[in-house]
Amino acid sequence: MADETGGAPERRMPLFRRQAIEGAPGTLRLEELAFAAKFILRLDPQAGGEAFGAATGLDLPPAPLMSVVNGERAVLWLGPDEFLVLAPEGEAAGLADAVASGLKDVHHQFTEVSDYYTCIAVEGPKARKALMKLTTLDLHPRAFSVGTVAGSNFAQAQGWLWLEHEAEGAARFRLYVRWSMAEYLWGTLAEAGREWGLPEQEPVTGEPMLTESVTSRKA
Amino acid sequence: MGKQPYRAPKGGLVQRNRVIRFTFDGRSYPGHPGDTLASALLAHGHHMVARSFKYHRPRGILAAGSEDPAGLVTIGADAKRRDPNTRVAEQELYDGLVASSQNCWPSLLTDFGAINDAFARFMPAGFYYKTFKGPPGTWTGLFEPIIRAAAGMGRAPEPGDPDRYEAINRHCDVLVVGGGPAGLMAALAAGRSGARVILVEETARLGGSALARDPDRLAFDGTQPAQWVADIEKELATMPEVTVLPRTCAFGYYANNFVGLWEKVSDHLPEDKRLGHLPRQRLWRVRAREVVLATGALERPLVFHENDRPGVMLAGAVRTFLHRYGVMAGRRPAIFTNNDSGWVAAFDLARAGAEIAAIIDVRREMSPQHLAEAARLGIPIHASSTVVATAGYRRIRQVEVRPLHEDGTVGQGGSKIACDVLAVSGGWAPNVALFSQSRGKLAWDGELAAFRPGLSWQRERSAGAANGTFALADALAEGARAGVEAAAAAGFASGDVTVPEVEGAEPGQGRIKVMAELPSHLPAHRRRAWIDLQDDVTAKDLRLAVQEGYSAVEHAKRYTTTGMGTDQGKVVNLNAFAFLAAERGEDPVKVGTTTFRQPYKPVTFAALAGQHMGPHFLPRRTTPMHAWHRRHGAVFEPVGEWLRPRAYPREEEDFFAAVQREARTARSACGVLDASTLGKIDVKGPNAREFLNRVYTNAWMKLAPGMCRYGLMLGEDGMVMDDGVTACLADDHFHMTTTTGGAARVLAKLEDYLQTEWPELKVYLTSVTEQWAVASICGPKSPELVGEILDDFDPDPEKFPFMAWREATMAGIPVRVFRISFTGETSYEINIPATYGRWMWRTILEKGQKHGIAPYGTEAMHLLRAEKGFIIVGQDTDGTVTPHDLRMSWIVKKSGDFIGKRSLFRSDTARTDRRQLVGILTEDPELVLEEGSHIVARRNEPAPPVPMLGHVTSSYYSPNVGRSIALALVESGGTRIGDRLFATRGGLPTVPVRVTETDFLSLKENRQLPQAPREALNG
Amino acid sequence: MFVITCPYCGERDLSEFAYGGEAHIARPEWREDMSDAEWAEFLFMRTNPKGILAERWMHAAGCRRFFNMLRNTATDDILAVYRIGETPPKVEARLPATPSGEAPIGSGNDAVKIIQPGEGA
Amino acid sequence: MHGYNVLRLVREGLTGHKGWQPAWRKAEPKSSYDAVIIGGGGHGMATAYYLAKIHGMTNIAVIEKGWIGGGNAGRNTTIIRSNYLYDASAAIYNHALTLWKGLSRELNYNIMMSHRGVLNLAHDEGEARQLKRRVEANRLNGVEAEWLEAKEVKAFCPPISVAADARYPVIGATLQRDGGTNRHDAVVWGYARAASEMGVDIIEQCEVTGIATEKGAVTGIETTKGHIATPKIASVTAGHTSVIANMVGVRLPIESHPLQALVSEPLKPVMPCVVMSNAVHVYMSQSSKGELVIGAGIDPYLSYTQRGSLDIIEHQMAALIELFPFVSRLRMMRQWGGIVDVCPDASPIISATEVKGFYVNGGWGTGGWKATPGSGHAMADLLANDRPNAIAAPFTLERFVTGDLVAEHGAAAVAH
Ligand SMILES: Cc1cc2nc3c(=O)[nH]c(=O)nc-3n(C[C@H](O)[C@H](O)[C@H](O)COP(=O)(O)OP(=O)(O)OC[C@H]3O[C@@H](n4cnc5c(N)ncnc54)[C@H](O)[C@@H]3O)c2cc1C
Ligand SMILES: NC(=O)c1ccc[n+]([C@@H]2O[C@H](COP(=O)([O-])OP(=O)(O)OC[C@H]3O[C@@H](n4cnc5c(N)ncnc54)[C@H](O)[C@@H]3O)[C@@H](O)[C@H]2O)c1
Ligand SMILES: Cc1cc2nc3c(=O)[nH]c(=O)nc-3n(C[C@H](O)[C@H](O)[C@H](O)COP(=O)(O)O)c2cc1C
Ligand SMILES: [Zn+2]
Repeated sequence: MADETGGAPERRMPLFRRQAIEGAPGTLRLEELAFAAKFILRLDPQAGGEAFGAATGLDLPPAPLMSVVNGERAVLWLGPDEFLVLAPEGEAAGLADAVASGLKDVHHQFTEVSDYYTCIAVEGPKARKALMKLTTLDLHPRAFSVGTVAGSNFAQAQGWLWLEHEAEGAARFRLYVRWSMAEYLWGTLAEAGREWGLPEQEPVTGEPMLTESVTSRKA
Repeated sequence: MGKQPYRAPKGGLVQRNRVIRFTFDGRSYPGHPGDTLASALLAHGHHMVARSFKYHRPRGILAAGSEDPAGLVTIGADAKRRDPNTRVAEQELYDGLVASSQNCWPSLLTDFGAINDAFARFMPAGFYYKTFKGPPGTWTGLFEPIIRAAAGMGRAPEPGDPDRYEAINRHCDVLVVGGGPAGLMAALAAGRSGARVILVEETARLGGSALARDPDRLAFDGTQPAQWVADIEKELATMPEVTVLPRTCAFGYYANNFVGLWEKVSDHLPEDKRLGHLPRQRLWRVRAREVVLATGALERPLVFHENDRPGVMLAGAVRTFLHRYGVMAGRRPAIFTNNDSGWVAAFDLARAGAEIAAIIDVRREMSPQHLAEAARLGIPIHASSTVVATAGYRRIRQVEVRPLHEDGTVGQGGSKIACDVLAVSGGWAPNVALFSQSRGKLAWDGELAAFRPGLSWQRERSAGAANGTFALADALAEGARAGVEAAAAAGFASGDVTVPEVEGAEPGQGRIKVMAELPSHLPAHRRRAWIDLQDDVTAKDLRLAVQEGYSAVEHAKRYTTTGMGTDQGKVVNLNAFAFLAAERGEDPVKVGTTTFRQPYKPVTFAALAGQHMGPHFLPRRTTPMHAWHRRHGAVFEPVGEWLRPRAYPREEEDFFAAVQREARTARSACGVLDASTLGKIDVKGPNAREFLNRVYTNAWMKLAPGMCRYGLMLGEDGMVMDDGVTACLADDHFHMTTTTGGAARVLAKLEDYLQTEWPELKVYLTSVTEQWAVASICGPKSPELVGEILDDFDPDPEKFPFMAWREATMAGIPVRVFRISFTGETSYEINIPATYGRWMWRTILEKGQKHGIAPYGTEAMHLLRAEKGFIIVGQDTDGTVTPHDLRMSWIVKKSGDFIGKRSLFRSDTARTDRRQLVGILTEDPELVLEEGSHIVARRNEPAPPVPMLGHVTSSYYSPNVGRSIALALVESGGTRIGDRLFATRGGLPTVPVRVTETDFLSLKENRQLPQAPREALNG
Repeated sequence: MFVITCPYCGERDLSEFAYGGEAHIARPEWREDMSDAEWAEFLFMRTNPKGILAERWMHAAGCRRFFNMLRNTATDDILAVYRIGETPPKVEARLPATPSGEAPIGSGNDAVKIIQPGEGA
Repeated sequence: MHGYNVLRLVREGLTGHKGWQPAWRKAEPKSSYDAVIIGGGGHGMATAYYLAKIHGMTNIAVIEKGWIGGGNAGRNTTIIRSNYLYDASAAIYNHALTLWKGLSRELNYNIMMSHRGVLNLAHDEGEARQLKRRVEANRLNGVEAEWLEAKEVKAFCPPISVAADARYPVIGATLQRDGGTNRHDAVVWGYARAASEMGVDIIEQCEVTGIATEKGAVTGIETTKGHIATPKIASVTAGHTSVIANMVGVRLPIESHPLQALVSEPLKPVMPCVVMSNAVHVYMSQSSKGELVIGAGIDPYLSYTQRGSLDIIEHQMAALIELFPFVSRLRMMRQWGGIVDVCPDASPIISATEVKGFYVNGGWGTGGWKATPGSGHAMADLLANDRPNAIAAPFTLERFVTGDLVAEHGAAAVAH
């Protein structure tokens, strides 16, 4: 029995301590986009793309490195049989049920990763340049246009980068990264933005460690 | 010291109207913005700035750029910002710059190390190989410290570098290296095509050699060089796809057109002006479709007796100092040359007001125009002559010139000519370092007597002087063409560029007469003709190398150390190769070159590390409960990329006491562990069971939904690689767990098998490690607690048996609860979506308070599992341990294949006398063995080698068993249960131990354990 | 650092990939009578050619697919990429002229340093 | 042998150094030899030297495709130690260490054997456990080794950072005091000089292009300088071991990887010893000339190009700065690569093969320099007597079939 004194469940994203930060006007902004429904879909698009569409109303991206947006839902290509399905918070259960029943007869896997990943929005005219300090992807507009998705390393963290939107030279990227790497990546991105005036971020560091080996002191 | 006695009355690109100050060896001097430290020192007549490596000879400034081998100083007032071995010719002057000489004691002028020079004849190349060979230990104990103290150059800085660094990635269509005339044209041409272009120039401004020309005697389409450059720069600035990077050196040309650039962002700024938001230096990691190398040419010195004095400078450098920096290297220069370029330097100097002491040319025939001009300027000419000696200590003051005969001997007579600088030119050589780094093959050009780019390997082309095209008009045209072609090759139709008309072009170096070492009246062994000025390698040393058989170019380099200094022989190597060729009587192509390696010039370590330092060095992966752990005094340990709490010592409690308390609480009341870091993989598909069957050693066909099973995973070599519990979620759906450190490896391996070995299996894998925050609650009070925190949940261990799992909710939040245990205690692992992890953890601790709950860390976890005899992969195994060795044969199925199965049948792996995992109890229950202790058969260790039976893998004081316990891998361990063996203790007397089974808790229950006295528990 | 063309994602930097070793070494099916030597051949023995090597890579930071690649280990030229299960394409390579492919004036890469007489420029 | 000593140096100094002779004869191949050693690196030279000196076989040749010492011998970071885990390894590496100690004198060539001590750092408990196990095994095997706590590490090597909040704090280290470094080129030249003096032909710029066999036994080699008959061939070719073995169809468990190293600009003494760290993947020492000599792990892919990728160096620099903060402003002066022959168990192969008369010494991977004298000693014995001696026996090819590996991954460390 849940105890009255326990307090209501609170949900926290990995970067909940971090406020959105901004550099000089018209340069760069970072923000954690909290709480969205996220799923990894493993599916052979040939075999199950239609069924998936019927169940969710979502098309699979027609080609590698592409995304499909449908209202507030989106599907991002991660691999030939792997997709990231995004939806607003609260739609997770419904989506899961729809997929489970709609793809009953198709070999697939639909795994909730809403909490596995968080999303850092990297936006502004300097977004491409800031990200280029972290990744070897070619983010030039000629090579990375709106809608493109790519998995890569961002500094030492693997992540998925999606160029969601761009207007008047200001790009809005979403960078999906696993929970445990979020603080590291936030700090690295903020450091990359120092050039444009992003405030210095107190790094998560300094965990006390034992500096002697335990095994010898046990004896 | 207000005056700058050697500042030319006019000219130069320095801001003459602004004076900034710097100090050298404690004395303050004025200079101007736009100066390098070299030009500022020369403006004061300071030639001697350094000491050489071996003989501590006075060293001046030979070249005007980063190729200078000689003028090295230490920069920085603050020991934390000290930059040793900085080239004065490369360092830009800033207000407040502090420079000091190095490799000398007590001072630059009075250097005790110079005694070496007196003994130089006993210290030829490789002398140290022939002596200092006392009995073992004498090198380390006696000679080495002396040699080492004498060697080296500058002193390293103190830790605490206050500067920031960063790395940037860039892709471009055309990378142009070198901002001289050729590079500028290439960048312009490529830029106009709309291609993405990066133009890098190592020095502070674009223009290259055009800035080393008399601006009144050179014009591009009628404009002066600096203006022409500025115009181009302006146009480039209007092109959105063009990036111009001054102060940026292309230092490394790697595979697939990956080029490393090193930008000095703020090294030229006064320390208080270094902008906090910008890094000190940047590494640009450029991936270029096409590269244009327009790195110019480098002038080489001449090799003659006593050619190493301060004041002996390259003629081109003298010109650069004059026109670019407005500094007269000397008032009475002598010129010594083997080609025409020395002459034009003389003319420039003469026109600027110097009194030319002489032009000494080794050639017989010279350009009539030059002769006429010399006559007009009243310059004395010594044709077919050579310098045979020089004089001067801090600075050259005289050269001795003798006639040079056709047969290569020198005549008698000759003259001593007073001078205050000797400008030498041995001819120009294309700067092919980057080309060669790219794997391009060099071609020998007999006319230039130098190598030039031959066969390209990568998508690159050379242009201008770098390509051996020395005539300015040709260099411009070639640069433009290279830009157009490179853009076209990258898919961009050319913009059109018209090559400017050049007025005042120079004829170039003319016919060059190369002599590896200039003749002298002195016998060879008395001559001291320097080849490598930094490392003190003379022609004599190279000759000795050949004489002793170290004649291969690579042997000669290593034997004499020629070209191994900080300049990597940029301007001196060619002389070394030519000398070897002459000595060996072979063609230069046969002799070859040493390898051009990265970097083109030394690059700071920190720039290479970029921003990956300090807090950004490596990720610290943390769980949703991390902040709680920190607030509650956890001590952490790195586990792979993760940081995990090791224990939570309370005030007045040391680490060991904390671990004992935590472990005791976990068995007597209730403990909770943050197990979120365990790897978790969602496995789904019709063939999921078959897949598990193949990847684990045990059978999975019958595991029912709602139940879990432990599995061991092997490598194909049969050795234990990972373990973990897998839960059956549905008939075709499993939740697999792996070790924290093994998660990534296991997933990659499983994908490998699915994608490449067993594509027929319909199974999908998705990592869910961080989807779930996991609290592992154990202890007698755990059922009660779990019942309280979960909604309508019956935790009764009877009804919710061991190795089952259930879905449940916690305050309405769906969770998965696993009845699995790594401690042997009643346990519940609650998995909750990670965003609730923090809340769950706090709730558990809050609600657990009345049950006496304590969080426990990894150390107590290790201890608890050891009490039960459970293994930790990586601690009790080391990549050489099979399941049978762990005496876990029960987990190896008999039928069917699985990863690693065949290896278990190899003759060695199938042995029954392998090391096997057993329990070890010291006869003294208070004594805790060290992990890593060895097990031996006899009490007394014989002389080494001592036969070893095994080693202790895990060892603890167990508060719950009430004594020390240990696990060990022991030869034939399984057959030794009950035996008495001995454990070593690092040289202390061995201690007797008993071999036991591994489950110490059961042993205790069955009263098979000697107990420790009570008070030990409080220790 | 190579640029590797992932058959799914296109050109990417080497740092995104994990190396998978020599390709086309099929795991033998379990057989009671398989000899230790036969198993050792699968486990350990490698051709390790100086020349064209068929090797496996995984696009670890990207699509996580394994694929095969032909590379000339004497030069690091990447010659082809192809998917798992496909047969290696025919390729041309700048192969070493002798087993080591290295000119006598040096070792290692020295062979590529200078155009020797008789060698076309 | 023309002695090398101070007196002679002085005498030659006074007379213009005209008396020095070539250190080794530039031999041209004879038509046949009793044995041929392929590979003029450290191990090949040592093999030749001990064959001549101990086994009296002087009608032998070392065939080197380039210049002697131009392979890994000329590009390694010269870390010498013998603190390996298993008895078999301890035996060979310690044997080598013993030989190193007297080698300058024995060869009459100063190889600058500097016993400055080697620290292997532990950054977490797992590493500490492994290292302590190794120290104890070393002690029992008569190998000099000790465990230092972090404070003692700092005292022994003051420039190191032992900050408690480092990403990978130093929690201790093993120290082998008689480990250290030496002058790699001098070793090759010293062996060459001594071997040549005893009649061994050292044939440079001669590449072995084929191996002739008859009825499963070798009869000679094909080279760029012609055919040479011989009944015994030792391949001691490090990175090229597979290339040679492929000539006779001998399959080996070896893969050739790039391994890089780099040096800083020369500095006055700052590093008192050798420091190696597995977890952060870097190691450093300072040479007699003053450069910091720095290495890291192998590039992950196979390659014979003797060059690697920049990102290895970037990671290595970040790690180095973490460990030695004072180096951040120093500069990399030169980087290079070698080709290392890696075995699955990180232990070497010293073995006869199924082809009679064809012997292999290889698979030393990233750490064979330290074994050079021991390896040559054992290899010479194998060649002379056609059976492995006690030291070589555990390192035959047989172990890959039986599974009796000498798994030294832990002890082989980052790169050695
Ligand atoms: C960067 C780097 C750092 C290292 N650091 C260390 C260290 O600190 N400590 C340590 O113990 N070990 C270290 N090693 C490993 C060590 O260098 C090698 O294990 C060891 O030197 C190999 O033996 P060798 O000297 O005989 O090899 P090599 O010197 O490579 O000798 C092999 C010779 O065979 C020749 N050859 C090849 N093919 C043919 C042919 N067909 N015909 C004729 N000749 C041929 C080659 O030209 C070469 O000269 C390092 C290696 C590298 C690359
Ligand atoms: N007197 C002679 O015989 C002689 C000889 C050689 C060159 N030249 C002159 O050289 C000119 C040719 O112009 P050019 O453009 O080919 O050469 P340049 O020397 O004018 O320009 C080369 C530029 O490349 C830069 N550079 C070199 N290496 C670099 C690197 N790694 N990274 C970044 N920048 C680097 C240099 O700082 C320099 O500015 C002509 O004017 C010609 O007269 C004359
Ligand atoms: C221990 C050691 C120290 C070295 N020190 C220097 C040095 O001081 N200067 C230098 O230029 N190269 C130095 N090198 C590198 C060599 O110049 C060379 O790069 C290396 O032997 C590989 O040869 P390669 O570059 O010709 O392929 C050193 C190499 C080693 C192994
Ligand atoms: Zn991909």
